[in-house]
Amino acid sequence: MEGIGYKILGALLTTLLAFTVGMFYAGFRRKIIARIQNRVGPPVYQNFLDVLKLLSKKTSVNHGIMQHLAPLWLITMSVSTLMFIPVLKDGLFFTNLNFSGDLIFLLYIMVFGPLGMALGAGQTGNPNSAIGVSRGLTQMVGFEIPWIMAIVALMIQYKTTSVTGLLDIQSQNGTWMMFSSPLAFIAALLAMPGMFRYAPFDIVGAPAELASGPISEFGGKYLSTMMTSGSIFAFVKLTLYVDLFMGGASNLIELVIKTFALYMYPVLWGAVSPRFRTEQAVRYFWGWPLFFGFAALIYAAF
Amino acid sequence: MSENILHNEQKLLNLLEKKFLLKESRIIRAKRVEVKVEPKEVIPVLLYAKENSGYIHFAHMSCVDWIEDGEFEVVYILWHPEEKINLFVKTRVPRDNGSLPNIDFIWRQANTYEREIREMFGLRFEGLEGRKEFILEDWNNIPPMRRDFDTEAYVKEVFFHRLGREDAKDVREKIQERTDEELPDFAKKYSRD
Amino acid sequence: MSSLVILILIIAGFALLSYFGHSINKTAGNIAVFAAAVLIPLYWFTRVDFSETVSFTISGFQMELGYNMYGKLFSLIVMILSPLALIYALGYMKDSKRTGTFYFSFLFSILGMTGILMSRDFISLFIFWEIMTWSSYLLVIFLGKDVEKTGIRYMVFSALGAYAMFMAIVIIHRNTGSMMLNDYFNAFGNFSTGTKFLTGILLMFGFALKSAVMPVHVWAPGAYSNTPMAYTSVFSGALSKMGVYGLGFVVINLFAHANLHFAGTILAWLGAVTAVLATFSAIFQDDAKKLLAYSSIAQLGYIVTGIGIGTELSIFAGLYLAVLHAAFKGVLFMAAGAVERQAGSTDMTEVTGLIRKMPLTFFASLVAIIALAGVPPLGGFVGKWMLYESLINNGNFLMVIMIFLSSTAAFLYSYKFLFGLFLGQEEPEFENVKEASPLMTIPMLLLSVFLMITGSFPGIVFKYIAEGMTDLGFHDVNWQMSVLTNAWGDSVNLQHVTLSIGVVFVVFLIFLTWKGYKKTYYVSTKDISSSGEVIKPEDNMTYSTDFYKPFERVLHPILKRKIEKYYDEFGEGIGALFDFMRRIYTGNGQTYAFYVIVFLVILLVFSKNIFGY
Amino acid sequence: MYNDKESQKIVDIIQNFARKHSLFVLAYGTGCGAIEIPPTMTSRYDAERFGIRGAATPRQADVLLITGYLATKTLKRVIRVYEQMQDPKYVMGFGSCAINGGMYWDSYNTINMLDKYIPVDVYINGCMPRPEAVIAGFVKLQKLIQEGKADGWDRYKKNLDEYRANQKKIITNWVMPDFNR
Repeated sequence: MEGIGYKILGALLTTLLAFTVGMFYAGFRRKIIARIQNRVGPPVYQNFLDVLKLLSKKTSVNHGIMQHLAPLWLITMSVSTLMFIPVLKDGLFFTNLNFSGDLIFLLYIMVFGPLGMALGAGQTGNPNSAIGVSRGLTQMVGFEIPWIMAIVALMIQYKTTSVTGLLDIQSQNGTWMMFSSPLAFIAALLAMPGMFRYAPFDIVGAPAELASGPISEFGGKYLSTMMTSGSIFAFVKLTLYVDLFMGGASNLIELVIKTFALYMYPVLWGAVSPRFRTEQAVRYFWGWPLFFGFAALIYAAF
Repeated sequence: MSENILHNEQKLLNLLEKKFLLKESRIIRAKRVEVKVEPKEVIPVLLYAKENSGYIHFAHMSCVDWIEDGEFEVVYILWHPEEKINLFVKTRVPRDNGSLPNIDFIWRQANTYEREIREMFGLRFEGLEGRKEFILEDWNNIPPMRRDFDTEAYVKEVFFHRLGREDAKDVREKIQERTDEELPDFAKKYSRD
Repeated sequence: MSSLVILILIIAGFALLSYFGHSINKTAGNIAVFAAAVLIPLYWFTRVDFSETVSFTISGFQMELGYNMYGKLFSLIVMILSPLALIYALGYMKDSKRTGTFYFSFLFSILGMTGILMSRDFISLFIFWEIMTWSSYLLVIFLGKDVEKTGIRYMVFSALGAYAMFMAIVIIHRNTGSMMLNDYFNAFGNFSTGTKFLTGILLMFGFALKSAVMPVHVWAPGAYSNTPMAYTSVFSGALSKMGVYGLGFVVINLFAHANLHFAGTILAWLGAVTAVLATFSAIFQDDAKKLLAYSSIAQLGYIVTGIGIGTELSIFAGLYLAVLHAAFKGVLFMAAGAVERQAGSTDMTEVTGLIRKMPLTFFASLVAIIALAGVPPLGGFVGKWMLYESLINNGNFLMVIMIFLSSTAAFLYSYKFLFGLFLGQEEPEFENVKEASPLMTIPMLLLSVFLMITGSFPGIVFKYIAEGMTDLGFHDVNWQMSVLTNAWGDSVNLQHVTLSIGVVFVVFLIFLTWKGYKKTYYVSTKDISSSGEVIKPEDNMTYSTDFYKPFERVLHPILKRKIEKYYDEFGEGIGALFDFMRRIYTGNGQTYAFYVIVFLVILLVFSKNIFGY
Repeated sequence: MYNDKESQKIVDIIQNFARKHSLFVLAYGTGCGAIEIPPTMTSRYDAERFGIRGAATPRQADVLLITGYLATKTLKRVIRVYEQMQDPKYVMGFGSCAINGGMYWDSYNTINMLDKYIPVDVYINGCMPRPEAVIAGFVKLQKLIQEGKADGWDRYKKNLDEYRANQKKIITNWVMPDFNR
């Protein structure tokens, strides 16, 4: 029974960690973009205040059960995905359930949230939401392909499909996969900004065109749950990349350094970019990223 | 002003005078020509100006309420892009039950002006299409741009007024009342005294 | 008498009973149908002896009926889906005319499928195959819509398939002197290379046609969407699986045993291409029925890919997907039918916002769509996972990418289906739409419960698949109740998945619902933030026309033209190619049968001259 | 409860602190004041350092900025937007036009006193107020929120009948959805 207690405590701690780190990263992002634009910018803890404020809103409005459930699907996806990702290589608390999932499973569970979100956005009846969903799903088809190619290349090269297995291989070989299979890393890296939906790939929620798209009817506690989920999910994605390509992390400081370094890439790209149109974004993903994906597959297979 | 400069203007006037029965016509100044016509002559004059004289640009259309004469004066302003001349075609219709022909088949943008005039003055245009409600929403008073519409009374009746504005005097008078107050230093250089 | 013969007689009896019942009185007919829906599976589950074989000889041809475990697996699909569809049909066909013919054909197609799955020889297989084809043809033209195009096309393609099969059968008979399936499989290794290919490819053509694989799928979208929806769930769910059944034993028994893997690989590639192209077509459909029809083709593509690859895990995945596809596509076609019946249309640009009017239908479709999309924790994920892992283990990386592309793009049409019919603004036009009758919703809900259970306990299906695979030569297939394992030993524990998702879901559900419970307001879908503009009830703000325009623009430079057009023209081309056949085929069954017999005679007489045996 | 600081509970203090430092602004761009918002938000004046950021839709917003004169036709939309916002919500009126009609005081279609139609928490005077003044207004609003005095949303609900009467005086054809919180 003690094992289960530890597991639950570990799961809670992991969630809390992901939330905190994700929130601070989002705060840093705002700060960095502000500095790039020669502004002071909000304090780094600003996103905590935003979430708290939204949570303390006295009313919230929904258009039906699917909208009520949409943030729930999102956060369920984020937290469950977190449960199946090894946050630290050999921590007691942070292993969670990662022994019972693998990469394909992670790919699919990551879609669970956006699909629910899309259903909720659809129920609001706001045309902007539906347009945003249509764009978002189209963009997803774009970036998933190179990203999946990179992952399949890793799986074929190292003959394992589990994240833990890939981590073990990296610690056995003593090298990171970004060096041992660089082509896959490049493909995955090029696909990454699409996953984060920062500029130039912020076509889903484009505030100036779509009035923030799918989330345009969500406010109060719904929006705060979504922001929470978003920050957890950012951490999840970064951790997954670190686990796959950068050899994981054996303590929290290493994890924070690696994820932050990785996080800077979409953030800095986004800070100086305008917005793509949807078809431009997909064409981008089906250009060089796809080429590197193919190259990685061929490199892995032969 | 030599005759030479007004050559184009004079040529236009001559043409129009020859072809149409104008009530009045004059050259206001260089680049400004004014003709006054009967309502039924409006379409021929405008068509002639557009097709034959090169006044292809429909610049504006406006309406003046001559309540003393019991008439509306509608002004069509045309523009000749090469000769750079404005042609003012003016016509007068009775305020009550007057109507003008619709000219949006000549220039499509005239439709917008006509709908605005219809709404703001209550002047009828024969055969004008489009929704009755254009700029105003749910307006059930007399058309607001007519001079018999008492704006101030309407405003006083419908809207609230913040105290301090009740006299509605010119701001300068208010300032005048305060001349004995000490002005701050930075304001002194803008002072009229 | 043997239980197998009794089963067939029972089904035939019920078919006649419901036909005559309906010609007397609708109620009597409905009772007969309901009895059929209850008694046939009851008899099958309790009384049928699966080890029994019946053999008899008709004019020199030996025929044999008997179940093997592989056939039993597919019978399970038929015996579970068809009764539910029958019960659904009671609600769906309540106000229509000629119901007698409908139920007669329906039950006869069940008879055909049951017969196919218990045939141990080619003659009875062929007979039952034709019974199935005819009865389904009658249902395709039942509504009288678009008979010229879809009906004739279905007939022509079915006839082609039948010819191909028949030719194969004749050649096999020439070579082995026996009509038994097993004799053929055993003798296959000794055939000459030409015969191997000829028989194999002809059989594969016949079966692939029913499972709508890429070059010969043209009949499917029209036929699926023109049939009454009550039958389409069976048509797409079970009847197309007969093709998969055939492909399964052809590919595995022949090619795997005779080391002709590349033929299977070609089949797998065809499946993958089918999946991608059909998915792209499905995305741009505006009619929900057409969308589902294309989606069926795509899903059958996955199944064919799995079977074509021919490894243990991939066949397992293919068969599992076949079972699951029957369930979720059954639900979806039923839901589309329910919407069609209640709201009058399935055009997704017209129908919007039925979620509050038809919550049960929505729930069932939601579950089915999640299963279709392969998102955990529902059953569809299991099949997708096994398929991917088998492809990756096998090193077929290009095929993995194609399948991935197809199933990622499948999210687009999955969402479009739900959004188009159930979400969006609620219109006064559909104010009075009511939930479908319990006769229609209960089958849907039962199937969706099945889908939910398979998400955490897929073992209940694995059991039958593992049994069935022993007949295909895979002994000791490993399966566990809720753990998936691939060839490299990586695994997914589904109970952990379901548990963690469930716990997180419930925790946050409580948090979100309880937090400020009294302050959460419901507002109508007309109350949206639209720059302060007040939306009138009759204004429809739903964005449903050209829903995936961005995606269309993306694909434009790749395909240079609209995909529907491409498909249409492809279909037109095929149609024109067989235009002369329309003159030969009058479109009724008798001439068709006559031609088949003539063809049979010609083949038997001249086969030596033609093939040189 | 919100009358004086002493009676605030600890929860309220925390909530008000968060609300004060996180103002999502919906700029309803009427009149000339809309052009003052971009410089306020961007590099020169950088309102984001106070936690002020733009929101695209009323559902997410806290503060409604009325940036200039309001025509009667626009007022209808503003009321709609205001009612779509989620409590607690604040309104800031910009410039003399929002305060007393400004230079449009005697126009037949421009309202003169915004606070008769929706509750205004902070007015910023000027014609137009410069970004410094706007920021000063935000700071004032933050102070009011901290003290729990920015209770316009509460007043609106309590005096809904009065506000409705004023609104219906102008908007003769009243076809808005109900506001029943």
